[in-house]
Amino acid sequence: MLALLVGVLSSTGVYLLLRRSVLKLVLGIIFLSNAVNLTIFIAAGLVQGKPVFVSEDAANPADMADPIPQALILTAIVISFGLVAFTLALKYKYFSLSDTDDLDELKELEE
Amino acid sequence: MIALPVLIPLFTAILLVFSNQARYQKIIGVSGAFAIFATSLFIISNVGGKQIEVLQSSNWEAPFGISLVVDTFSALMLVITGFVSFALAVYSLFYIDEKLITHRYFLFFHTLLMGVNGAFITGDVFNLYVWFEVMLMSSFVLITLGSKPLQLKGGIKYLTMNLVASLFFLAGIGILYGKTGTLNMAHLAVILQNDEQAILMNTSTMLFFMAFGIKAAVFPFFFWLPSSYHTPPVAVTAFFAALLTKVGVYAMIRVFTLFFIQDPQFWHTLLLAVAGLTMVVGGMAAASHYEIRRILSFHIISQIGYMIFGLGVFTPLALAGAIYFMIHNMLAKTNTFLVAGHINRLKGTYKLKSIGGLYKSYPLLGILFIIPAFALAGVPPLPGFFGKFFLIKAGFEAEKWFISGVAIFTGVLTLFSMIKIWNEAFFKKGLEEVPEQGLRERLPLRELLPSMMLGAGTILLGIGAGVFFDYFIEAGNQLMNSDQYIQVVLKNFEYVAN
Amino acid sequence: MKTIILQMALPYIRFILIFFSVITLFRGHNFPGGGFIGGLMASGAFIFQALAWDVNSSRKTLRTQPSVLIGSGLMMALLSAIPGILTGKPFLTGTWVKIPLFADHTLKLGTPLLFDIGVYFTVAGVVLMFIYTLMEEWQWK
Amino acid sequence: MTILLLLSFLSAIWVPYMPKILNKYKGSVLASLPLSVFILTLARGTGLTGMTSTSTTYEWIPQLGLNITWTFDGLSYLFLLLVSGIGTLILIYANEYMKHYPDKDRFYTFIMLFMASMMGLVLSGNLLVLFLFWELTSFTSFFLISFKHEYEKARQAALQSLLITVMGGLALFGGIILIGQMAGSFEIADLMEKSGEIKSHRLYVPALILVLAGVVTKSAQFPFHFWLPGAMQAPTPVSAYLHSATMVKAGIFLLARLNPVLGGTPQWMILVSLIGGLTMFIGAYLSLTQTDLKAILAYTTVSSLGTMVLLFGIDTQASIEAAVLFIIIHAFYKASLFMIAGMIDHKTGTRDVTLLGELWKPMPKTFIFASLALLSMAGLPPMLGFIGKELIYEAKIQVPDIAIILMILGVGSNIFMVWVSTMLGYRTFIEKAGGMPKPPNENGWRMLLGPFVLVLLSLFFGLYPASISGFVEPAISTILREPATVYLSLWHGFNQVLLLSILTVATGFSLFLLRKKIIPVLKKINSALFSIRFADVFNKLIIGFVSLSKKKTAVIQHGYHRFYLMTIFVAATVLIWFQIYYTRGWNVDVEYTRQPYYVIALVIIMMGASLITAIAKSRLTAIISMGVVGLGIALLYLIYSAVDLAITQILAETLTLVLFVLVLQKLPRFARLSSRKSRIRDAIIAVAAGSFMTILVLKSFHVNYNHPISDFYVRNSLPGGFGENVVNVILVDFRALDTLGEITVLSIAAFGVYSLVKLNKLKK
Repeated sequence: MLALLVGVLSSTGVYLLLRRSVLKLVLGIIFLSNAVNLTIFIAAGLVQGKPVFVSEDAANPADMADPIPQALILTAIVISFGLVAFTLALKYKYFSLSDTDDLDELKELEE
Repeated sequence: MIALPVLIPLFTAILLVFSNQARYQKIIGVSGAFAIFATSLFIISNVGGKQIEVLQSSNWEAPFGISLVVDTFSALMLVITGFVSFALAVYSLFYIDEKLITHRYFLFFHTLLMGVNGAFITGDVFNLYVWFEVMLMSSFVLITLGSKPLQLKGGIKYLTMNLVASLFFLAGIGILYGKTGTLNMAHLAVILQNDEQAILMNTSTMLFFMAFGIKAAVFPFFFWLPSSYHTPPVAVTAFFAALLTKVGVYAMIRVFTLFFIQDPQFWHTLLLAVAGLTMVVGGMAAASHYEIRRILSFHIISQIGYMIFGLGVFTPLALAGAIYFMIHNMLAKTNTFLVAGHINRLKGTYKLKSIGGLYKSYPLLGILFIIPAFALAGVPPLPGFFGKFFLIKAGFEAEKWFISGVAIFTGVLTLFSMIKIWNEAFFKKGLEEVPEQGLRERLPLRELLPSMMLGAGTILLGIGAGVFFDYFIEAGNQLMNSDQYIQVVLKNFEYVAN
Repeated sequence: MKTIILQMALPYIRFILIFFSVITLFRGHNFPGGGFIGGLMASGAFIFQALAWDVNSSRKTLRTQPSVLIGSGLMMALLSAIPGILTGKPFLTGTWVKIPLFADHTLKLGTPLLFDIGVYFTVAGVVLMFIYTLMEEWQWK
Repeated sequence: MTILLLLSFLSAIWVPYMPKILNKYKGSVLASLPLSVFILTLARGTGLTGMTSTSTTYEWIPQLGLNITWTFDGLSYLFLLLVSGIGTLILIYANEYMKHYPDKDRFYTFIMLFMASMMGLVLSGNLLVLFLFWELTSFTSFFLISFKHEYEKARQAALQSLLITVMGGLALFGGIILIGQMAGSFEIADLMEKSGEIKSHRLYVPALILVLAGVVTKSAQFPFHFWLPGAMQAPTPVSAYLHSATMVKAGIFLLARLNPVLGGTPQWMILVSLIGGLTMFIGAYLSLTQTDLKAILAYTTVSSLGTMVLLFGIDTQASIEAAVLFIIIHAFYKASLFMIAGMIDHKTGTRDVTLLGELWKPMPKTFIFASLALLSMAGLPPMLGFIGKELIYEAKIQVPDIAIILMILGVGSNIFMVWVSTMLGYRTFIEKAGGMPKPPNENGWRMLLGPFVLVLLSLFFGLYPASISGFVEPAISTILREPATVYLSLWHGFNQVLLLSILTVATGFSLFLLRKKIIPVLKKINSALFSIRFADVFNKLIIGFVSLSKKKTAVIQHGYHRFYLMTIFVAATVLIWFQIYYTRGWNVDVEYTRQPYYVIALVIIMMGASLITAIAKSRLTAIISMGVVGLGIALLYLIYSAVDLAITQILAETLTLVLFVLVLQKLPRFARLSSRKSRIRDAIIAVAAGSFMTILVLKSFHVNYNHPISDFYVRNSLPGGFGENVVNVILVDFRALDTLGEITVLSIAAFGVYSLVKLNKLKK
């Protein structure tokens, strides 16, 4: 079920990336990165309702969710936040200089 | 000690945050670059071609903490990166607008360097991802710094495709972790070597391959490179040309020698096929263009093919050749871009059709161009020749006739495109036009200094191939026998199978 | 966005957000929270102000440049790497000092905490820089 | 030897920095260098018998068998003498000839470089080093040919010759590596030992072909002969030196060097003699219709080179004797003829034979030297050329199987040679002039010295042939690998060979007399048969190749950003599916675990939201539904025990939304930009890509829940890291380095946005 969700999310992401609008491009990136984060999360195994907090007396790893993927995803989320922010600014700048949202406009420069 | 190549650029970058005067930016930027170079020399003298040095960051033993590992391969890459980036830092003093420098050009320069060095020394897959991101983020900024429309256009293409690569990489890491439960490269190697089901890893291998393939700009994935490299200031392009794709190649060599070693027949065939296509397609494209930076950009792609070729042949000599080729390429390719920058400064354009007569007026520039150009074309005794020699010898020994033949043939393409620049820009009679305003009449010697440094490095690498060869073959051997790497990294960890 | 209510409530919201962000920061080692979350919350305080009034007033309250925040945050993170080196261990090695407070409670101060504070400042600075830059751009036109 | 070589290289660099006083005499000063090499070589060669060889080895990359080995034996002795001797004369000649050229420093630099490379080439005892110098000669000659680089023609000719020789060079390179692989060494001495092994190796034929490709291109053999006439764009001293006496002989030298290693097999014989024979005939034939002095000489050079190759191909003792002798003969007369052509050009301002004439009056000395050299070229007594030609005929007669064909080709091309020599002499010196740009006068001694010495030597050796055997014998025995003695004389007695000679001369001469009738016919034939000139074909090939590449590049690098992305995704999808297919990895057994109903509901909502985003027409809808997805993911994290993650996700999501809103105000609405067709196509690609992600995730359910690392983290978090929140401890302690990198990324992004947005302020 969740696997399917990943599939749908990444399909959406890819589809959006292939559109001509730059804004959709940004949305596509967000979707794809969400999908990938979820992939990591699922691939490492799901454990319900057992957050990883240890106290001094009990530390039985078998009872807990795996903390590493969480840390990884946290890092990944933050990084992709930075990237998205930058992309947005780039997009904004691109628009304000060229007055277009159309990615096909990027072409003319390559001969 | 071996963490310094990462910490110094970070420290430099922090210092750059606090000052916003161009003068301080310049001083700090260049001296930081020099410090990195010096450190890398120190490191290689320690590693010395035999040892592998490891540092467990945060003092958590591998595979728990993040291990930083320097073997000969990494050390070599560090040194050359240090050298090239020092030269580039000096070059940037003259070739980057004051305005961009106040906008912290050097900050991004150093964070890029931090990412690259980090990627070279890390022994942890996720950490590698983080360094990739550091590198990418800096390169995104650098490519768009200056906000010219052209740059932004190139920047969007560059950014999207590299982001996709990162996401592939991240997904690959996730799945890899899900299966093995570790992120440490050495530990991964142990687990995957002992796992008879390791063939199932192939999917994440493929994800890694695609991710690094995009970064290294190999055949079906190279589009971003030629469509963006000609847009930023030439110092930035040179920097990218020297480092970015090579990091991709580095990562590919690292993972394919260390832990993705299952099903070699499939992978090596794939790598060789990709290598061949990359060489030829890049070479042909380079032959057909008339804009210097575009010729050079396509040419990078072609050369990447050689490195992948070395990896695909997969013998110590082939790997040594690939590494040697990488290093030579970093020196020479960067230098050709620098010369392109000089030309632009003199003529105000990169279009070959409107340049000419440079040889007559600037013979020294001609020499500076001809050294890296001939090195790339494989003229003995410059290093391109030896690189090809190692690779093709290895290819023949492994009886990969066809692909070796392709590699030989591509040499003609390379030569053709280089001579084209030479003939058009230097030999052709200059156009009798009144030079536009703002163009320089002459080049002061100090601006040529970085090119001279790189040129000298190129010659040294060629003439001294015998002296350095031990390092390269040692690097190749270390890569082929991952046991040493594993033992050093995991020395305090019981890595019994399962 | 410039509603009176928001403007009136602002000082309190700001105070609460910053207060909680600091709490989150220090609690982070044992409970959900930490530098990231704290930093994001702290920046939230100033974002609200920028929305309620304008960027300039928010900048005034901040008293310093976001870039300085980023720089010092990074510097702290980097500094936390040094004690490890000084004690002959690899960099970033956690070094802790225990300060007995009262009864059997002790305050444990360590380089990871410093590191986390660095993260806090950096994140706050970064977010503010994003927002300020874009908002100023928007106000200019 | 090494010192002298180094000195030559250094002198090349020294050229521009010579003291001003020497400016006028640079050539002569530099000539002292090859002269001393010449004398030294002579001195060293006195005791040389055929079988002695001395070598010195310096290690370079010993690990791969690359050593700098200098071998001094009969063959290198002979070639060294030629290179340095003629080099001396050429430099003196150039001193005068180049006087008025503006960039003569560059000329001297490159010619010294070339000379040094050539010496290195003939001295190399290691195939790789030999190759190194081989390539250097190609490149230095590129610069020499393109000396008048502002002329399109010179650049083109230079590029052409470079491309051809380098292509051959690369083939040779492959061949050398193959040979090295067969024998396990690149030392020529070792190779000779293992000659039998190499010849019976299965890679022998490919290696042979590759090496021959090198020889054929370098020595301008058919069908790659055309670069040589093109190379006449170079200043005359260059033509005289490179394209007659030295560089083109490098191929011949290599044949001689490798004869003991590769020669003696049927393949060698057939290939080499066939190429040589054809070239010999075609070169001679084509020289007939040329009118440019240098072009005539160039084609005869092609022919002579063909003869040498042929002789090495025949590979008998007699043929090798003939070949070695002919190398000397040819070097003598061709160098002097080129120098003479240069003088004529210099003095009259043209090289066109139809314009030249009656030069014997103003230039008597030149005339004498020229006619003697031409005699040698025609193979007439009393010159050395005669002896050479006799020997060649003799060698050909001895060939068992293909003697008749060879005789026809050989006699034919010699007839042409006689014909062209007479014609050349007649039209230049005796016939009535057609109108020369400048009135001619006699040349100075520096220019005359070269032809004088060479012709004199040729005459001397022709009259006293015994005196030359001291030079050729060592070379011949080195090639044959057994002591050889050569008996030479002008008069062989009345035999078959002499008969042939007489026949040749008679026919050649009568053809000359009939030339007025024959030449136009030939020209017609040529224009019918050879209307496609090889050089043009080659140029067209290059142009065609470039435009092909251009088209191909335009297809691949078309500039449409989204098609790049599409290619990447399609390639990725194909690769992944192929790979799953390849490893039969699709049978994933999914353990169907029942998810709680609220999870299912959440997932369905998120799917719906993401679809809405994909097809949304308004920006706000798209962004809001994206927000829904983001929050949904945060909830999922929360459900599956990731509290910190959930909070971070929510905050990051919120901030992203804020940023979106900020940016959005400045942006236009979505326009419907793409057609229905392209949307469907994209949707298919997207679904394909999404499906492989699903498969990946499904496959990853194969987890072994054995996570030693995270267990360690959980256990050590409190005792070692003093924290109860393991995720946080990981972030700031276990894997703090990651976090360090991450905040760096953030900071860069912040500064990046700042610079990006602020910089245009300055612009606008």
